Amino acid sequence: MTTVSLSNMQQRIRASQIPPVYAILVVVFVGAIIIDAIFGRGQMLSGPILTNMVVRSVALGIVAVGQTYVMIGASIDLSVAFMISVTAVLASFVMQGDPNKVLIAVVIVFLVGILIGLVNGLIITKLKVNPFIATLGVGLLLKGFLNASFTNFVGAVPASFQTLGYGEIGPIPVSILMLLGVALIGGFILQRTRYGAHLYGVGGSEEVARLSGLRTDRVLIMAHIICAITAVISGLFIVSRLRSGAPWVGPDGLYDLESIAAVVVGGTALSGGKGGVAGTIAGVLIFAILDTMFNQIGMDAFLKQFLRGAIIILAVASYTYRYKGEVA
Amino acid sequence: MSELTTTNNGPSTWQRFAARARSVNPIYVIMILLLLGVGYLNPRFLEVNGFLAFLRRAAPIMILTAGQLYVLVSGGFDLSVGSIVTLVVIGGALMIDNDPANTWWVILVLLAGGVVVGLVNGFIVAYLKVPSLIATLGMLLVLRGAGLYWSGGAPRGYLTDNFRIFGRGNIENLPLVDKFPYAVIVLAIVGILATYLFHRMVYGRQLLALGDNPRAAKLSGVRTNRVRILAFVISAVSAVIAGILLGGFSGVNIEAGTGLELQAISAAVLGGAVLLGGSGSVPAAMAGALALELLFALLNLLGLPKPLRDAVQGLIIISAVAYAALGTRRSK
Amino acid sequence: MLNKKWLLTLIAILALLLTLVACSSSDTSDETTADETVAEETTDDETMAEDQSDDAAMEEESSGSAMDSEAAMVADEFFSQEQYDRSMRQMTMEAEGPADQPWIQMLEPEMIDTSEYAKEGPYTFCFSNAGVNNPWRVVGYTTMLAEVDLHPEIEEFIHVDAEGSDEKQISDIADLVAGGNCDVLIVSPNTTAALTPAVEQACEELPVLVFDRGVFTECPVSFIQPIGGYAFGQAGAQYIIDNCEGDCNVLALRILPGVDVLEERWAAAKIAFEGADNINVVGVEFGDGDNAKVKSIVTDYLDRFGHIDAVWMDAGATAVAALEAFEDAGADYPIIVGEDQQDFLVKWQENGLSGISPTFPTFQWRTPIIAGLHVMNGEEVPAVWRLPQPTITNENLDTYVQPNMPPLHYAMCGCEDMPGFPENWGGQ
Amino acid sequence: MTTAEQPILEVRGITKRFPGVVALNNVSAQFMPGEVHAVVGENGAGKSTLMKVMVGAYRPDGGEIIFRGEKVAFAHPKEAQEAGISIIYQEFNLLPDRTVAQNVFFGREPSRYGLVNQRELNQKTVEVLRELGAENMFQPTAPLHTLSVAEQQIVEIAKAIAFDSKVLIMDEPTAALSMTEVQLLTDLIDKLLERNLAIVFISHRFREVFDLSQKISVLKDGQYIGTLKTAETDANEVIEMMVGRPLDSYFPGLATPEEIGAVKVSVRNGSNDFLKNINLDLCAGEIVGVSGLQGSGRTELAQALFGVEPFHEGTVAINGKALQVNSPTIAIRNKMGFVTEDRKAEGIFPNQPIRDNILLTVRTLQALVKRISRDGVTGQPNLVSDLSHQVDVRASSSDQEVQYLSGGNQQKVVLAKWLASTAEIFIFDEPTRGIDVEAKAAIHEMIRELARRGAAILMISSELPEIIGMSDRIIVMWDGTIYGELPSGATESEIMKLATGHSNGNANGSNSE
Repeated sequence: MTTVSLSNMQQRIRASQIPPVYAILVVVFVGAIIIDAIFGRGQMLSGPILTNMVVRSVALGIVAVGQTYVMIGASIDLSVAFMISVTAVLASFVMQGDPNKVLIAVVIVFLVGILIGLVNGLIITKLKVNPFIATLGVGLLLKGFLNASFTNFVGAVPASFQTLGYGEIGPIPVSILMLLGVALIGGFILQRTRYGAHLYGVGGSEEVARLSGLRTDRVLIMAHIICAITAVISGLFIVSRLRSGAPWVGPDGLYDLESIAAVVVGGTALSGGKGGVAGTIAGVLIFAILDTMFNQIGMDAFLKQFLRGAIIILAVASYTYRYKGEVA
Repeated sequence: MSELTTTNNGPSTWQRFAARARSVNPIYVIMILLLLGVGYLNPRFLEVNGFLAFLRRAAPIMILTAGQLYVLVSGGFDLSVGSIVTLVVIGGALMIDNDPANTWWVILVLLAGGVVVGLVNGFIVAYLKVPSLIATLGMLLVLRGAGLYWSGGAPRGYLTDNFRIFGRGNIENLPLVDKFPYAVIVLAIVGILATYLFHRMVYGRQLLALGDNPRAAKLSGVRTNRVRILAFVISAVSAVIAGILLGGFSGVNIEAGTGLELQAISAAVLGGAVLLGGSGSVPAAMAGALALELLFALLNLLGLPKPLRDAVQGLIIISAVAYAALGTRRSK
Repeated sequence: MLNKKWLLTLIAILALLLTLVACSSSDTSDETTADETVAEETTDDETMAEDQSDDAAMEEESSGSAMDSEAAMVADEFFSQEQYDRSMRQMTMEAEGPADQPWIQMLEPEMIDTSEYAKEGPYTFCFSNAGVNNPWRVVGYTTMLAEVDLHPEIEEFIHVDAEGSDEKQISDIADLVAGGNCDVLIVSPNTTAALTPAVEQACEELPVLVFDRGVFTECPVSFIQPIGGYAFGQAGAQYIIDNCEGDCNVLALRILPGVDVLEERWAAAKIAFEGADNINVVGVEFGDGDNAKVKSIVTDYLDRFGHIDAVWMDAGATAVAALEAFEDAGADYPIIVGEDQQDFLVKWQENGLSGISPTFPTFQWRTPIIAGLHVMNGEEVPAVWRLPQPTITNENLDTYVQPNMPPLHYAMCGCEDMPGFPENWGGQ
Repeated sequence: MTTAEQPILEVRGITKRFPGVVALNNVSAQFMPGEVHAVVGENGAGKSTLMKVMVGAYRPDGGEIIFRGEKVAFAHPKEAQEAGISIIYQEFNLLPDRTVAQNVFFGREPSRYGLVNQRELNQKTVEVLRELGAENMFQPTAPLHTLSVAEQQIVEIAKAIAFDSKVLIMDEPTAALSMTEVQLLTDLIDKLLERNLAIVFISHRFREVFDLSQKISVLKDGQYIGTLKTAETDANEVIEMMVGRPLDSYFPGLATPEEIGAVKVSVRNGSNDFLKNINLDLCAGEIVGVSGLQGSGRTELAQALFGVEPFHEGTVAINGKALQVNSPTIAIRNKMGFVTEDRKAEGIFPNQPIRDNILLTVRTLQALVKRISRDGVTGQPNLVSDLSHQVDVRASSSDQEVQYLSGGNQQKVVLAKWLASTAEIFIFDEPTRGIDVEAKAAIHEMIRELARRGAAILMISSELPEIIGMSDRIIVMWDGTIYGELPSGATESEIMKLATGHSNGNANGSNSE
């Protein structure tokens, strides 16, 4: 009996599923504080800087939660950057600074986002197009659509809407609460709902899921819709920060590749079936810590880029290097 | 091909012709149709000189696509090629340091650098087991950062004329054509070498096997790491060559390679390459790249604005892959 | 299987329709903007053109559509008649201050009191930079660092690079403000509209100086900018109009939309071109500042129209690539508008081109540091520190050609006498 | 079991056509509760198609399915499952990164408003496992990949019966199991029969068919041939029905003493992470059978010899020459060949034509920049067609991609690949797994023919009749060691005693006749 309960305990720890990326997160955080203390101004632990560090990761964090869904489903979404742009532009275009139009604008951008997610999902599941190509193509379509329709910042969001980006509830910025909310809901759906279980299954093995009676196409399409929804939320956050939307806000933020990098650094495999939101948030925070530290020590932007690339490779390699099979 | 059948009546000539016609990669048809379309709007494209000038412009992306194909067939992606192109242009200018005498060793150094980058990419994928999408994405950032850091953000030094001749110059006063771009000669050499290595040499077959079933390839004696790393090296070297041509064509520029990686992947896919490996053709991939360039030229001649070109590109690559995917399912 | 095929076709058609709809709707919106912002002679020109022969009509039509294309459109928020008039006026004025130090010259200054910010040294200057992602910004930033070195009372200079991302720059500014170390915040905004709220927030905490691109707020202590885009655009366009003989095919090359400085340049050029009857703008294209793209665009236009007589550019970085397209096509050099980059100046000089270089001088990167010190000393600064904007012409070209400097060095850096020149700028 | 009962599931006149083929032609059968009903037939006879029609994965073109007295037409396996018909497929259908409980209830998690009730999920899983007598073997929260193959098979069955199934269809459930594990399955099936389930069972292994079933139905070329009571028939009769003619003998003869030549491979004290102290000689002309349970180190032995997971200690000599076989490449250069267990994952290149599949190994011996010869190698320009004839690949052309071939033909292509490399030492790991009777015999004949020509052969098999029928010598592995060696003619019980780690006495779980 004792052995059973012991192993039970071990399994509980394993089941509590603290992703290994948190070890990296702690190392990076401690390392950043030390480096900042030596080379920078030693301010990394001050409240406003820490708060700002999280605010920095809100836009990426939200869309990365959605990217986690598609990647658990063994898919990928390269169109999120342009979805963010579409949302930002459309929202400010519809609102035109009028507080009464906020609701209709939000409804419209969510509908558009869901439509784009649906199209992504349909192309991948029904037309059997590789998700990389499918979402790359949809991204190009959106880019064309955006640039053909809007070449500038268009419209504006009303000041009230900017609460989303700049407001605070007590000492905590609204944006952080929003990220927290998206992450919690995202994690909850994955871990606690049937849909989450099904998505892990579809990503782990589409064949198994199909034979278990799942409508795998629907599960995957749903994942793409969820991803699109997070891109829309992210876009709304960005437009509230920028006051107005322009076609380049998404691609300029590199939200497509960075969200994928954050998800993978967070421990979700490109091949799908495992991982989770908790890991992704850690991945996003790692980037934010590095960004803040680089800023604090006045690191050259080019060197920053160099190190960011190297860190992505090393972080992922730290999970993968023991693997014995072939990887492409 | 009847040695295996027990009942062999020998297909008629017509059947053979039909079978062969069906087996022709549709990208060639698309390419020719696009060429005719472009030629109709601007007959200069159908003249030898006009076409050669167009080929010169398309040469870098075609070479890049040929290299990318190797990695795609192995089952991976190489997203770092755009950064390599940029680094070649910036680094070339820095090292040449305005002295034409430096050009030759600089070109050798650049090619060697390409080999190194390819080796590193390949090593990260083959030994550290990092999926190539992530490994080369990381490398993209590393190289872009390195190039800009090296140059301090702005290229220093010119690309000398003897460096630029490959991308820009012509052999003058030839019979038939009054000028023949060096870039087209480079393109032809690279194209033939890449095609020969892939389709006529042992390496190509091992690469296809590796992309098709890596585990089986290993157990059949394919030295998978070596074959995989070589694919990344070929891709990186092709990017260096493309960079030399592009730098020659357009001069020093820090934006030289931006976005080329996705264009090369799209082009290879248009040419029938299957993502995640096991199938592809070098000439078809290069035709895909040319078709894409022709498409842009066509849209431009039609006076369509640039944004629409993005949209059309997106639409076409989705349709091409969907067509191929649905086609193979039907034949099963 | 038939089903799937239909689905494919359906989606393809849908997507195509979507893009077409998007395109046509934007066309209509263009027309309204064009009507509002641009003088009305255009419409007359077009109606006249339609009466002409088929071929000519074709050309005129394409020219008309070029001026109506998205790339030619100027958004309302980027055009201000008042600013336009101001620029035109200032171009002909003499600036106040020493002529050999244009970075401390000013035009029509309205001085304001800054004694509330006065403070004992040493100082910490903070700089939120949109990016050092192009050679112009690299030269500027190098010049700024040299200026900082000239002033020992600036003990620390904190530079944060937003790498071309609005969202990142907003966070960067918040970081700098939160850090509480900065005595002065200098901002070079990535985009005008997006950075406005962040700058507004910073203004509440410390003196802010904005330069290069603007913001939609007057809260900064001083906004430092050369005369501006209108002057730049107009100077180039006017040169083409004045020097073009007969009917003139002009190709306009822009970098990217949405940056006020660049929008203003085009707006002024558009007005100038539309007011001239010898100018036929055959195309307005975005080249993304990419040489290969620009070269391809120019080559395509040479193919399409046979001859291009002048090239107007909103920024000179790709001027050499545009000229090479003419060389490679065996065409005569056009009248060319460039900028003060060495590769262009050298080419201009070597080939004896007919050209002009309006500048957006990089010496403006010195001014914020100087202004910041004024503020720290409680001295008056202009609310808008309008810097002069010299133009390089065929006459004064030789003084700006510096063979020892790298090809993408900007001649108008005002840095020749600074310590570390020319090595720190990449020269020899 | 009584025959007076009504059948719980019945198919009447089922016809299913695929483009160009009639997969099932007017097939009828009845399945009784409390009975194990084996369905046998050669590959392509229509067994799997019939199963898929029964659960709604395929829609029949004719005929009807009667379940519990009512006509049914399931649109999807899930509907069949909800109605009470579960199916276990040949390959494991489990998710390695999910827990046991998540796997057992995958697709039908106990939930309310879409939220999974975790406690109920685990509780129900324990209940299902208890019914199978497996509640103490592993926890419901254990990640699946931590379980052994046999335990995973239990999860698979638990998954199938977690619903209140009336009919359980098993497509080759024993293919991946070794003998004791088969015994475990037998016990499980007894438990299921107590619940009055009807079990439909497809297998190529006659041993299990005869051990487990009460009835045997035979399909041939999509036609229903007949149903026999297991107790009243024997293997010969069934085989005759399956192939339409009597097969004299399963196996070619053994080697004569003079056919056995010099030692080709010699391992002394070989050890690695999985294997301990391996001593083994392989001689030219002999077939050495390797028996042992799943996890006993059989496959690891093959992988060590072939350099996939090389020996860390000890010596290996090939043809008397000592060398380190650290990679498949070295093995191949020393004329070894390895026909792996999992053809799909380790043997074929599905998207490549037959010719390139066959020529790949010989090409790995060449320089990467050597020019290829399309249908052969330098000096043997027609190698592909020669070998295709030799192993009798049935295909329209050597251009055909291997994915479109049948399993037996794919295996022949794999064999041809190793013949092309002129290997002299062959390792076969489950060479006839999932291959029908006729192709099996052909492959057995080919293996023997290789031996006659002087090759040394190591043949791993879970099927004792195959081991006994083919081997000139039998080694039995247990716990990573060679636990014993038996001469040809050993009995199954002798092998089992060694395989279970008992050199004498009653082996726990052994299965004597």
